[in-house]
Amino acid sequence: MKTITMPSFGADMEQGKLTEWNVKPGDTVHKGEIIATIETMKGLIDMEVFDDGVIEQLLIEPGSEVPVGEPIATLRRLGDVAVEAPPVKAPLVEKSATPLQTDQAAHISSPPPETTATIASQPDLALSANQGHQTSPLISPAARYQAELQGINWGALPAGSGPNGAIVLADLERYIQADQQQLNVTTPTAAPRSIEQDVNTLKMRQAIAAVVSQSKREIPHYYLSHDISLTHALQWLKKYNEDRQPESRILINALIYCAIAKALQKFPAFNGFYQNNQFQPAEQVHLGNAINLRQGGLMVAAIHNAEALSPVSMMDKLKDQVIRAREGHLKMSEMQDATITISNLGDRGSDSILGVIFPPQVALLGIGRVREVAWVEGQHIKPVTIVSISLAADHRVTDGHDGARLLNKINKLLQKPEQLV
Amino acid sequence: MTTANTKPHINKTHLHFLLKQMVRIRRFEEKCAELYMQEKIRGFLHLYIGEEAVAVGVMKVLQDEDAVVATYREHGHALAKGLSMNAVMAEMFGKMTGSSRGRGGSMHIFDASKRFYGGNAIVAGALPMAVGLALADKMQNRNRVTVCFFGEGAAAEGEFHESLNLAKLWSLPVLFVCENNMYAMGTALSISESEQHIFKKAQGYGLAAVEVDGMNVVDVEAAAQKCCSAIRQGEGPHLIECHTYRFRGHSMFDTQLYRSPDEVSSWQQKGPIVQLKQWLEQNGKLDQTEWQQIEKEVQQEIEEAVTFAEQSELEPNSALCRDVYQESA
Amino acid sequence: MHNTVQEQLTYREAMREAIREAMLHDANVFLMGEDVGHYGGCYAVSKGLLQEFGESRIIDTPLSESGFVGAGIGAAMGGMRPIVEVMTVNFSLLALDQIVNNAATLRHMSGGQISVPIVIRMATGAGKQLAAQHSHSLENWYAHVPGIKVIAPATVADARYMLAMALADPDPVMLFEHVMLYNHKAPVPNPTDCPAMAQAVVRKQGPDITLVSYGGSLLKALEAAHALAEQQINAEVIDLRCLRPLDTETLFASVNKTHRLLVVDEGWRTGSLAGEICALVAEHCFWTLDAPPQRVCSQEVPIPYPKHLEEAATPQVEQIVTTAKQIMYR
Amino acid sequence: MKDKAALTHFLLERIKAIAPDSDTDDLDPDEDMRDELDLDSMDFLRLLESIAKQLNINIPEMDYNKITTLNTMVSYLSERQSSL
Repeated sequence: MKTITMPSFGADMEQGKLTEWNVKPGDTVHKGEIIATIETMKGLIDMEVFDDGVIEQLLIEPGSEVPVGEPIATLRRLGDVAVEAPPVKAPLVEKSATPLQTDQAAHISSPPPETTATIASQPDLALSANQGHQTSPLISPAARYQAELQGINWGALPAGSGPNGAIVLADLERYIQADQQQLNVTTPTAAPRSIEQDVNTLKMRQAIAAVVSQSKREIPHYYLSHDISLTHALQWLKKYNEDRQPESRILINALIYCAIAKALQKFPAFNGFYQNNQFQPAEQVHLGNAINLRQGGLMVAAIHNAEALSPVSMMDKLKDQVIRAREGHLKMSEMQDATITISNLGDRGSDSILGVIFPPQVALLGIGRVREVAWVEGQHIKPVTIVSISLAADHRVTDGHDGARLLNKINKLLQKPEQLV
Repeated sequence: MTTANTKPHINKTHLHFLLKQMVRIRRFEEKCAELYMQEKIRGFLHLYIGEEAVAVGVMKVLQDEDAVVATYREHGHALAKGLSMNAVMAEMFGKMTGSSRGRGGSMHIFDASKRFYGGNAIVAGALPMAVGLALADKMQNRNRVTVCFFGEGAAAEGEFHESLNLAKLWSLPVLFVCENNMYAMGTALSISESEQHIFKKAQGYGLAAVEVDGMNVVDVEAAAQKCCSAIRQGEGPHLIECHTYRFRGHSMFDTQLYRSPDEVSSWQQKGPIVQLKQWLEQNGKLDQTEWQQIEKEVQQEIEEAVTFAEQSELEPNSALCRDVYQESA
Repeated sequence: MHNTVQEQLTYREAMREAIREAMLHDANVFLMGEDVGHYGGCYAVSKGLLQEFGESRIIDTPLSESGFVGAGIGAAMGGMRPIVEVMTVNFSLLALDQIVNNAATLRHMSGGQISVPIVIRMATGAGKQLAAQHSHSLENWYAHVPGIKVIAPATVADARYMLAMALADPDPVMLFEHVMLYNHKAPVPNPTDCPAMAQAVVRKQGPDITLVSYGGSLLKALEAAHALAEQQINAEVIDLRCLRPLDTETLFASVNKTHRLLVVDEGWRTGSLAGEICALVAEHCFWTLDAPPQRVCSQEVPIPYPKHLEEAATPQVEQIVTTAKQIMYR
Repeated sequence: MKDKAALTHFLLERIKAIAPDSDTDDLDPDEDMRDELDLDSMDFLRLLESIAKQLNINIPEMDYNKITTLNTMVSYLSERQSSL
């Protein structure tokens, strides 16, 4: 028997809300199958199962929000002996819980009643949500409840207008409104945004804020940048794409990613995790692809074993991942275990990017805009399409010299695209 | 006052009835004491042993529709008023079949159908209630008597005085029966009252009040007959002070430091049962067979009551809060 | 003239009308108490009733609170529907034994056999400079006791129609009349102006803060709500009406809406009904509270005689407004 | 689908599907479409995939510079369709 627990999709995730079960007790499942959808600060994530087996019990109901590590289901793996089921945890809805008034529920994003009841009847759960903050701000129960309900990290909110700076409902509403206005200014959109969208954006901003703050606090970054001519790569690409339907074409990104993955294989000091004052290199290269979400924010999804991928498979992965990320259907394994992150501003961004490392990783590679420059080659100046690839790396693990060698290696690989295949 | 109703009709059957009633109460309570030791009965258990003549004598002259309001020493009154021994015993056991559904225990035996209104454990607290019951009868033109039993200790409470005054003021059909057993728990009447004749206090409020030998069931019955008759004639409240004695402690946990064993044994010698039994034997109205028959029948009734109580169900916890208010439909 | 001026009724007259109506409606109803007959009632509620119904049904009692309250209990057990008037709540303490040990317990103690359908009326509260033995608000003591019901009509309509509900109730009902309400006037009410006995009523709706009150404090709470409205605080005012059983449904619904609670109660703060309401709200509405529940109660002092001190000792409008603003963080 | 209006409608629909929150209502048909709508190369490729599948028109990379605005893309597609 195996207990399936609320997964952690990141070090900064403390709880998750089960929005949907895709299985029921008695269902046979296979490794990798999606068994549930989990809502996190970062959005909806599909949860996969890691063993073949039969679902014995579902321990929580959709709508329940539970801390990471809390059992949510049990699985009888192949070979496990069926045991008598322990008593099912009583439904999380308690009679004593006072349902919110409907008029109140209406202006939030219609939470399922179970959620309301669960939080109301499990103060410990709500408490645990912000344990990480050593100096939690004062917050009224109502504001806190609303914050929890909307997934807002109230621990990170500024002082409110209540006594001793306590955050009260009015502060929370102002905060959400302000955030909404800001979003409306920066992303001109036709349709009025739903509160739910705002809340998701808010959640994501908070997650990003937490991660980058921690990174900049703890990691001594150093930065290098290298302009790389794409002449050869583009020539190869042009030829490759020439006779192909759009669905089979490859974008330059796929080549660059392949080059990076292969280069990292040679420089493992940039690929791995720094934890407990120690660097542990990873055996495979799981490229974390920072995907810009159209509605704002970004997600990092890993491309597993990237060093082994051809440009074609790399392209397939990238395409699939972007589409799923924008629909909120990434798998949790993709979210969890990137060994290095690539931040790609795309072909329409700035010339280069000096990024922030995503802990516990030790490096981040930034890909700038693919652009035309005046390029000196020998005694000549000629127009050349280049890309600036930059490196932000953890000085505790590597030095600038190592970084320069990594970038050089990427450059060399991109000059011989045919070898990437 | 008509003479026809003032004297009890003394014959063998009548006296055997009185004797048996007193034996029922005595043996029942002896069994209760035993069951108390075995922890089958808990709470306070106040035994009436020694005072049976009062309840039995008074109750003999009552009719079914007359009301009785008693104290926490009320097992005898309940049995004499006609409550079944089964219901009273089951109440002691706290069972659902008890006269108060087990909610009252020894001190709160009720039976509205028998017009037996407790089982009241606040000294003198039930006197105003008895006045009210009589007031209702008067207002509704019902010719009924409400009998209110209380100990001499109640005479020190304000409610005693308020009640006697109201009853007389409004000329209500109440018979107050003071069971003067000389001790309010352990406090002797002599050290608690300036006027130790309770009936005189009643006379002060204008009530017709008498004192009788409370150990003599025939005397008690005669006095009660006379008073009730007058009350039914519309002559207002009466009071009888019965001089009696409890042979056992106030409750089960009483070391009786306040009285001497000699005093107890001297009263025991003139106990109500022994007194009547001796008189009957001496006058050839009770033989050994008849006595044994009484004892046997009583024993059987008690055994049945214990079995009934033992076998009855306890109220489930889920029903805890019933009967706080009338259940809404 | 009848066309232009709507007919008015005082609280006192409404209560008298209620008693009259009950007596006319049911021959088993009678009124007894100190000075209810020849004197016409200490607060003149029963004035004229002796002449109308006679001494057999309007009964002057001696000063024997325990005796006549107990007699009322006995009469109720005997099939009557007594209305027992105790002059003030302070005097009712002399009948506490009858009310708490008998009226409240008899049904349960007898396993459900005995009903005590009595109504015990009494004046309560401060405001008439009657000092420390005639001014207290001890309703909460009775509301503590299972087996009795406690009501506090605060409006003319409730004074007019709640008595009939109390008399129809099979259980003992304590009815509290705040002394400052007797002269309060309102248009002659209809029975429809008076909802069920145990139902709390929202006297004024508002989204910002819930003011809970009853009896003599209701008018103060309403006045405070109007003052608050001028400062853009729109308070909801709940009249509890029935202190036992409490209509928690109405209470919680309001607090869940406004997220803020202020209880106005003329009882002393320590161990008050206001404290009970705050506790209930803390237990059941914790996650909707945006501010700590607060109370405006009487100061911890026997009510003093001088007017200024009496006012200082009891809840006043200004204090309610100030406290409400604090709760609003304003 | 030879009607230019229908083509325009089709394209905007597809763009909406690929980039749901892009503000196609305010799109200037003569401005660079990818700039206006913030379409990256992946989005653009997906648009071309749709066109290939639904209109059966394969736009080669060498023609990318002919389809930078909505109007030019519509014209381009219209021509290609008529030449089919």
